[in-house]
Amino acid sequence: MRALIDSIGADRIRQYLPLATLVILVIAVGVAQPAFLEPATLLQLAADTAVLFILATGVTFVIMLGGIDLSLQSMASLASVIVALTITRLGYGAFVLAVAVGAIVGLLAGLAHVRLRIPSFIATLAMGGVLFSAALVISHEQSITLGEAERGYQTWITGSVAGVPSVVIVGLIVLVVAHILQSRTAFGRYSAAIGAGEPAAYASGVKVDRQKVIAYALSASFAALAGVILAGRLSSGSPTLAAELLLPSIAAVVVGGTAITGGVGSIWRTLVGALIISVVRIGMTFLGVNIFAQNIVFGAVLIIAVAITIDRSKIPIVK
Amino acid sequence: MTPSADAESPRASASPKSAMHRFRLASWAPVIVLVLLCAVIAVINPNFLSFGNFVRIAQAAMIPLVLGLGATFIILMGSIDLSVEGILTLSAVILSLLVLNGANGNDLGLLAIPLVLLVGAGVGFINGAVHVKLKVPSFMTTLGTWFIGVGVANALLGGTAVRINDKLVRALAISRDPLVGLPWGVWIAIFCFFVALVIQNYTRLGRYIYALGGGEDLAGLSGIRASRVRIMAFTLAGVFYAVGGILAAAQLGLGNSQIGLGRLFTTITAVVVGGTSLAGGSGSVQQTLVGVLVVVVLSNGMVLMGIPPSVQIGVQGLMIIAAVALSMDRKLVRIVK
Amino acid sequence: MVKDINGLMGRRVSRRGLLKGGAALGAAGVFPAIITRRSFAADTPTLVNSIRSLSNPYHATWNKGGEAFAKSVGADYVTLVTEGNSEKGVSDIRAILAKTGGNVVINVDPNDAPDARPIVEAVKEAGGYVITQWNKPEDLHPWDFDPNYVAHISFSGVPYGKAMAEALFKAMGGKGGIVALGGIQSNIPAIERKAGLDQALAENPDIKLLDFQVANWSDTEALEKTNAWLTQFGDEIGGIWAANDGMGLAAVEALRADGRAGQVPVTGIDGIQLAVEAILAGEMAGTVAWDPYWQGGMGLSIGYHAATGAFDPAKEPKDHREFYGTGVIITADNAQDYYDSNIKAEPELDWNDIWGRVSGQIQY
Amino acid sequence: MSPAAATPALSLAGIEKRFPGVHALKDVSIDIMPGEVVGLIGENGAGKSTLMKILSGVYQPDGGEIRLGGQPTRFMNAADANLQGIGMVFQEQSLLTNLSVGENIYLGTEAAFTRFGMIDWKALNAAASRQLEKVEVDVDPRARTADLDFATRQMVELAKTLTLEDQAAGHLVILLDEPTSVLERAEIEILFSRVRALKSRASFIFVSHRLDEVLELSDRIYVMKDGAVVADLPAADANVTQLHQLMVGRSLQAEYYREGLQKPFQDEVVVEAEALSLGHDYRDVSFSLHAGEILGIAGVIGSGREELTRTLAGFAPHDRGKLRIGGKEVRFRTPAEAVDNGMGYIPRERRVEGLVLFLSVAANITLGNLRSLTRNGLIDNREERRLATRWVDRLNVKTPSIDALCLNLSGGNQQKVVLAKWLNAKAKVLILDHPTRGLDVGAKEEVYELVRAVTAEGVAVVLTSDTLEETIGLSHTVLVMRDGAITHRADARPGGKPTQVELIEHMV
Repeated sequence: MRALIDSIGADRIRQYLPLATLVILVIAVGVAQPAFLEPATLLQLAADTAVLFILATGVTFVIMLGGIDLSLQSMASLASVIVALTITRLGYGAFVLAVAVGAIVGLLAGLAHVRLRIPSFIATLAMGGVLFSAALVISHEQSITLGEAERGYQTWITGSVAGVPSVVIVGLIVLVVAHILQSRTAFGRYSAAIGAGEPAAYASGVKVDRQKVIAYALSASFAALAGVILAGRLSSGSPTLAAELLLPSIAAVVVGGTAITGGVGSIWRTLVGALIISVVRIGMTFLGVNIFAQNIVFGAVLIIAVAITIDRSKIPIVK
Repeated sequence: MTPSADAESPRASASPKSAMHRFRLASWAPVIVLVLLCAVIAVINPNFLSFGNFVRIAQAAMIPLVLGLGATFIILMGSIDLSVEGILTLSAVILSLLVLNGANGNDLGLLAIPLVLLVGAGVGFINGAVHVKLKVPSFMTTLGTWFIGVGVANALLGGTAVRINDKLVRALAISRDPLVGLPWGVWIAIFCFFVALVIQNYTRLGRYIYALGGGEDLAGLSGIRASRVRIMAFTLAGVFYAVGGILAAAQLGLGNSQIGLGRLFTTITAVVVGGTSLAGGSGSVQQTLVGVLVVVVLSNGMVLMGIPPSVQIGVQGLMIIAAVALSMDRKLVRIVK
Repeated sequence: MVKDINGLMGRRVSRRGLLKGGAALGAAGVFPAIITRRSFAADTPTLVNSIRSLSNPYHATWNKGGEAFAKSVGADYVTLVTEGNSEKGVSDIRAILAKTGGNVVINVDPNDAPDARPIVEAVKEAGGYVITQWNKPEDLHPWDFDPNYVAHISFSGVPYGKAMAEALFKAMGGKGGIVALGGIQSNIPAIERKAGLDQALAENPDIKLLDFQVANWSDTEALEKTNAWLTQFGDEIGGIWAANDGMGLAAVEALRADGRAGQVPVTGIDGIQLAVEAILAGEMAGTVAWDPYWQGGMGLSIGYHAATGAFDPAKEPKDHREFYGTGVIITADNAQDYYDSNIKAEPELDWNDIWGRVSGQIQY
Repeated sequence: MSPAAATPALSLAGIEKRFPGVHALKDVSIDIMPGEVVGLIGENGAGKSTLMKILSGVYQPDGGEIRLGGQPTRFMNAADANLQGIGMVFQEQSLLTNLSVGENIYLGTEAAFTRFGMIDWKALNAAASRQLEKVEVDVDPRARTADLDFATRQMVELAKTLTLEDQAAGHLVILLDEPTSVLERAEIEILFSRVRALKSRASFIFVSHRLDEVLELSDRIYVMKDGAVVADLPAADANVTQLHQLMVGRSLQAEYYREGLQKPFQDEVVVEAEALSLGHDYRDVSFSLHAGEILGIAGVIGSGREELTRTLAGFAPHDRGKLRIGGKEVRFRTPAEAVDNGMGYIPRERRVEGLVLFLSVAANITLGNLRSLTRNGLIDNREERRLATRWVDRLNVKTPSIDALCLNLSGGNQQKVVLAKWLNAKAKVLILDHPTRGLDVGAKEEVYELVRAVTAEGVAVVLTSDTLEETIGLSHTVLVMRDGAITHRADARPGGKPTQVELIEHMV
């Protein structure tokens, strides 16, 4: 019994390990390069993390119930193309359209996964290929630059409010919405239950398939939103706009301490994870880490960060 | 869907006498998919069935096969290995720097090969040791070593590509055996396949890998040291990836740090298309061979069938969904993740 | 201590030394010098090259040119890589702007055209100087961001893609079938080079394009596509046109495995060392050298001259603000010369001859 | 057999074990003679499992001595204990279902069949066949374990343990840890006869909650309570009441199932089955279940009762006939549909299907009907905590807090959480699938009381149980099934309970 109470006490501390890791990293970089700690730099860092965070948030929903979504960067790129192609005609509607396409795509991927019983790893990898092809075809294989007029629709992404970049505010809104979804709604609870023990959730009357499909739809919608924001930040759409964002997004989720096997995790952990990734990357630039060593340092830091942040008490077997 | 506990199945189909083996009809489904695929492509472009194309498919399949063999062992344990590209790249680069090459004065010849295999084993060992000792999920451990492997390869090269001038190493990809007419590299891959088959079927390591995939806690009760098995499996996989690196370097005739690009997802896709379960415990290297052939034939066939480049990757995605959906034995799988 | 580390890293230029160290697996000795802290003197601007990655010879040479120029003026030099990730590229540049307080000259090969706008805007805001190369949106012009956006340099893919096609056709004897390998479909150079190929094909009706496939600038994909073609078309293939050298060299390897290397001409573009060597060996028919050494050094030099007041960008004509550089067409005829003067020896460039290779204003 | 006559095969003398804050074993001394079956009983927490773990080398004792054949020894780890002749047959099956029978039998000890690093499968399978002969099971060693039924698996497990004969120097001592908990009566008979036959080869320590079985199989019985041995008595002299008294320290209720407390059920029909059928599993099953009624279903393996239970819980939809809940015709394709219709399933695989072990007690309790806790799309956390606390109090769940993971609760308390989940979901029908499996006597009684209490409130119950006594004792009505059909319907109201013999007649 006492051991039990001890473990709960330790649990409290363990919860804050990801945050502590982040703070230590920020301070470490700041000590070496004080410019890093200036508010403007930190705000910029936050702004630059927004897209990564939104992508990671989407995939958190899927990882929570034990799946994975490998289609997110193709979805984000496709969303940017959709925005670029339709913004002249639809105005703000283009953003809605892109996110709606995301929801439908996620729905289809989720259905392929649960109905055909294809592992999510393969279903979403394949879906990513389909989306990439779709983006290539509709964009006629080029990147589409947005003109002055179209950029007017994107001040909610590119502007700033009282010195705070708008994209940071968008990121915070996503944080609040996703956090509520994950921690306060039946959907979030069911996801955790499915991730931690699918048979028991199923036997308890949880509509497992439906929850999964919702999670994939959410993931793709968030990816589409990230693509919309990317289109705003880069004022264009391109089938490769979100290239190389897939693995950092998943890494952000795991570095935050969410279990890749599902059941344990939260959106704020993902936020911390995304920030850790950003701080390491940008911190290396600040510290002037040799360019040839950057990948090596990054890989090592990923492993060390996960070793610190992961909550092993809730994971039966580490695989 | 019935994610019922295992408890139900034995009651329903209790027939102790029926000598059911691990290889059941369902595992033949990928073979049927492969045959169908070949038939369709051959109808559209009869060149597909030429001996020349057979050789080219074998050539295209040799590296994915070797990589898939290594990955199969990891996936059988229920883990995942993302360091395929990292180890392959590092091995290819080190090989190119050790044999006669255009950048330095080394000329170790075939002696370089055992050294490179050792490097693969070393990185694989690090994967396993970090994963087991620090209890970091294999997904993250190997993601980290992926970055590190490519990073070290890049640092060794300083951004260049190094041409391999060693005749013997190049011969792996270029020269062919006098009998069948297959490049030696293909024979190496076939040899690796049989080595993997023996490890899988006739060694304790092979057995324990299945046991860990079937239930790590239960395997522990039988006195199996899970951590040792895991470390050995990752080391073994590292050796296979190193072989892949040697073949890749021989094929392209150079070592550069982009040589591994895009190979990871092909490898895992091939393993899964073959029918090995990502949850661990079921599957085999034979199935991986079939999976590799499905993936290779598919991409070869798309060019032969004249599918426009921009939709190829999408068609490939849909075909893979179809292949996996067809070959999935839904009754055997309780939970799909 | 810091000086020592800098010294150690500074010697990185001697790549061959490093390769030897690497070959002996003694690279571990190099890694302790992971962090290179520099003083960032207040007056001289920091010079920054932002490129895709250091894992390809093209950009590695680019980086060497940058280092050489930085050394010639005694400025601090930083390399940033995007690793193909646009977000990372842009945020790294923002980080360096924050770190240096804007006293910086950035010579950037944007990962994709769209990245240029946020980069230029960020540099303008911070008061630094930026030169873009290859990729930028058509409606983004240096003169709209005076004086910070100094210039945009590109190489028109169309004439060079066409020139390579013509070199290929010539090597084939003017008729036959060819296959072509393209780069990432949405990349402007890929599109332009393909357009050049198409023009050449239109002018040479005896040449038939058997198939065009996208190999995404990847060696491996190019090898696989070429293999499939060898099945599909067999002897019909009289030549292979590739949108860059890496893919071209992979095609050569596919031919070699088929026993046909040297018999089927192959062209590439970029002018990397291995391609030039392949031309010397008779396995490739041509390539175009952009001279990345010049791109990496001269881009910085133009920016440096603007930043230090040697000229006022706002007063320069438009063909100095948005111009095509000059590529060198290399075929069997001049390959040896090029090899001797540019590859065997470190090229000698006059970094002050900033407009020396302007070959006209960019036309959209 | 006289315990004093020979040297004990295994003896424990004055074993002590302490954990932080707990004195788990106090001066425990136990002797096992060669060829003897020793029963070991005690409530959960009495120290049985700690003792077993010391015997199998998982824990090291803090004091005392272990003697094997009279020689002091230590078990460094499980493998070491194995080598010295201590084998273990586990309660939760320890065979890997994805491996073959032969592979399982020699898992971890393939070295004996390995030449130059290669396993000789022919030799291994031949040896496995010999092991299987020892336990008289006719199974191909190449058969996949997943294809075997539980009883056969248990025999395979025994065969696996007997391989120690070839490796261990001395006499074998086999620990049987709740080996019968997943077996049917007929299977248990087979197991017991095998154990008796094997007495010439080994001694056994038999741990079980089922006192009648312990009495049946053991030669001698040790009773543990609060970490100490409180009694050591020959089985022939003992009876269930006496053992129970020794275990819990108070007398067993005169009537184990407290028939007197059973209340008559109401007139309202809640579930009505009409010629319900599912493939070859069961056919033409008809019954009516009333509010407050407990309907026991008895039958052997293959009788179809398990499948019928799964149909009611939503796992295996029926293909013919009619099922009506509260007058409305239904066909459950998923458990979710069953739950929506007021069914609540308490599965036998408590840790797999009953609870999400890695979620908190509170989250598990509310998992069945989060919808009612949701206001404007958000879970009302305060209400959730209030409800969870109420159920924890009402069902007397022993947990440090409602935020503790279910993983850390004892079996009985876990079962209470499962019950709380369905009570909270206001289930009208509870399907109890072996509800007391693996629970000790005290926990069982608590479960019985709870079941009585909910039926008194009008909840209807369908019960399939491990033992006939439990079925008879709890039920108002008992259905007997054989070969997929109902063969007998017995009224089991208090005062008029059928006898076991009467039911068995219709079962076989």
